[in-house]
Amino acid sequence: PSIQRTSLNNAEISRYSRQLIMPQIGLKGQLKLAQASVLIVGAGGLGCPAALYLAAAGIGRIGIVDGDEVDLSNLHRQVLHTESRVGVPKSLSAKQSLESLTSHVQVVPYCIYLDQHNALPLIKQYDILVDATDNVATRYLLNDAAVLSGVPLVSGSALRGEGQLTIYNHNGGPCYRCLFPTPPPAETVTNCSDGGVLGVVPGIIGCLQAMEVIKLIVGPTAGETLSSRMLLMDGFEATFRTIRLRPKKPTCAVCGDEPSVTQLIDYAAFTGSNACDKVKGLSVL
Amino acid sequence: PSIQRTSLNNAEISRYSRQLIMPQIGLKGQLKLAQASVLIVGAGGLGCPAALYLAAAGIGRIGIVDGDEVDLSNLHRQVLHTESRVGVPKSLSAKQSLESLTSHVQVVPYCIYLDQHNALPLIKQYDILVDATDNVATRYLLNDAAVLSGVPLVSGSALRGEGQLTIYNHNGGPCYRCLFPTPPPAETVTNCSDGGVLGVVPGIIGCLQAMEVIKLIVGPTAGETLSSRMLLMDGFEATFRTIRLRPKKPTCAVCGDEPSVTQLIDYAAFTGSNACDKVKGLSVL
Amino acid sequence: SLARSLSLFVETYLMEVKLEFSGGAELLTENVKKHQVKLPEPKEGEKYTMKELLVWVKDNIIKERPELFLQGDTVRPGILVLVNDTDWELLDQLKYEVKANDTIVFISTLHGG
Amino acid sequence: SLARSLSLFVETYLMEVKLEFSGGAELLTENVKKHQVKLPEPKEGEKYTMKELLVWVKDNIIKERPELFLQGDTVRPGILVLVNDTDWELLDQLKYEVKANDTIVFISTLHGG
Ligand SMILES: [Zn+2]
Ligand SMILES: [Zn+2]
Repeated sequence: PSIQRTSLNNAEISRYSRQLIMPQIGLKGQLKLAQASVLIVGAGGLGCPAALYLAAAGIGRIGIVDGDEVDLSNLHRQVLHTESRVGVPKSLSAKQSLESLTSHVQVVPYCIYLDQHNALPLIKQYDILVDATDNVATRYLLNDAAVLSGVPLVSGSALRGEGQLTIYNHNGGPCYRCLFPTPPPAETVTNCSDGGVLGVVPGIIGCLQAMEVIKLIVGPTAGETLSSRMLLMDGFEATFRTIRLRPKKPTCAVCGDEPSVTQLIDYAAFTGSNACDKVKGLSVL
Repeated sequence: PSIQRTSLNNAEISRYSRQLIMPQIGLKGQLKLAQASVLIVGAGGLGCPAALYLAAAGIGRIGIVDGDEVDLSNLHRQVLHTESRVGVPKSLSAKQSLESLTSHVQVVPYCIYLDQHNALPLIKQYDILVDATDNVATRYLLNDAAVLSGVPLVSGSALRGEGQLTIYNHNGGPCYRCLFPTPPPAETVTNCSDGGVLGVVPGIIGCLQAMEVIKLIVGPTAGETLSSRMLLMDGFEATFRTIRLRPKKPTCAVCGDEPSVTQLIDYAAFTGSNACDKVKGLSVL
Repeated sequence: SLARSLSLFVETYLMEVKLEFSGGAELLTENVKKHQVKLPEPKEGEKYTMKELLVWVKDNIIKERPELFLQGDTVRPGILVLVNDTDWELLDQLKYEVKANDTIVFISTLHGG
Repeated sequence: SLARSLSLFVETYLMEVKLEFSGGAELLTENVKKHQVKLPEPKEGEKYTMKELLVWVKDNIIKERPELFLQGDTVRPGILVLVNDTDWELLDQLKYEVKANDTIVFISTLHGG
């Protein structure tokens, strides 16, 4: 664990009483949460609810990475931010909301965009990595960084009315590259600015990411994680489907037996896209 | 609709751009949201996320009913409240958080407990009723009030790692009494104080309640609601199951062809329990 | 005939079903949520319905307080019975004839929030 | 024999399968997510595998830009293929033999958040 603690104090026991009375969590599980550190990349539609519920649950330290600033058009889904904080860096805005909810959690804001130069030193300070980003390049970056750092990657995504969720690089399960060795053609990649997204859809997936993080930290008493499985949600139809995924592939370029990717690369070049998902005008209107 | 409006202004179009570019919502759907009113009963584990995402989505008026005050042990799941607002009525605390997120939504706090005397006049002012409560007595009360008022009831519940969600009294689907004509024996009823609950579990269900409310308001273009279906979630196992429910029963005591319940009754007496779910001591610890 | 062969084929496996308890109903089965069980085969010409199944479950699966599962010949108020993800009210309830590989779920309705 | 009867029985219905497109892949099928289709029956002694199915889907279901569905003889990068809720990599991929009532899903992976 990242944070050395041997017990919970009375204020914590009383505060978290409703969850630590469950056999799946217990005092032991709650202490594990207090000792854990989680890095959430993206303080947007997924990162806001994920950070909110992880802070509420009593995670010891939460890092929040986002180089962007709050915009009014974010507020339909990025619910940690406020109208009065438009223009403020998202990581700082998120920290402010989380700290008013709880003083038991250390929130560390990183007002940067992750790239191949800064990702590894940062990720190595955390136990678990949460992919709450919105573009292909960063998703490959986080995957490779998770594999190279040996941390599990809780990966969520959302578009229009649909969401997807899995855990990569954990417990013999696949990594992102095991599933998708080749990046998709750039023209098939739709972001939330172009395709739209109903705000509550990343809300649901972000909450589910928090749930998976908690299970990873607490361990087997808290049930089965989504490692080697993927959850698919169609919000407009109210249907969910859990699929069984391939295991880790021996031939995988990064997590395989003879990896060719042994350090981070240029992901914008690799994916033919970049990390910026800004609006290109509301051509649909 | 509750609120008469004929168009959205530019600020709204820009703010909600990411969701109104979707064919399922569109400008029409967004305008319907702006004209709608939703009454959320309970500003707790379910009501907080439901209210948050409904406000973010641009619902015209949100009423929040809760007679309780914020307690520190609420904050692991009731994420609209803050440490500095411990002791403040939950409905007021929720209003404060929602208003810092958005100035486009009218939030009406009701610092009361609903009962057979005050429920109907209040509910009649709203288009949709959200059951985000935590006890059997209030669930029967809300059901009967929804049927007598002719509004759909979006009903969520959560305990330990599990959640349930459906829509009652809508589109030929059943009401709560159609499914459960007789209240459960009081000894089989477990509340969150006694059974515990992982905070993010009502978080997920509350978000899904917001999703269903949006679909009810927007209408058929936004897909199938959970009317006549029930979603069951097991968070620890990461499994979801959607089940097909019976239709409205002709013999139902409240929504049937010859109803015996034609006005609200004493629900504490009917269910043998009451609306108060206070802690009875942490005997498990 | 084909119909006869198929019916023989089905009969052999008739009694293997999956039972699940959730929403708190698993507290009656020592917190075990999933049970793969082989039911006793019905006699020639007889049928195995939910009515028989409920009694079998009470006698073989429920570890304590059977009155919190069965009341009279049906489940107690607050328990929903599902057969293959369908409310048993759509399927004749107690008269539903249990088939091979059915998944039968008993959920206790939740009230917390 | 029983086995023969069963195999005949199965063959009659072999080609009825359910196709689903989601995660954006439905944009290639005019936004229709679910398709119940009857595939051409394979000739005596031949098998109908995913390889044949992909070509059939491209020719019969994909309305525009087939190159955003197929590249070479397999799906383009970024599409995940599932057979009955299982990643097709666990099932021989292109060599998987399509069976009656299979549900085959093509999901485009999402990147937004
Ligand atoms: Zn890999
Ligand atoms: Zn009814």
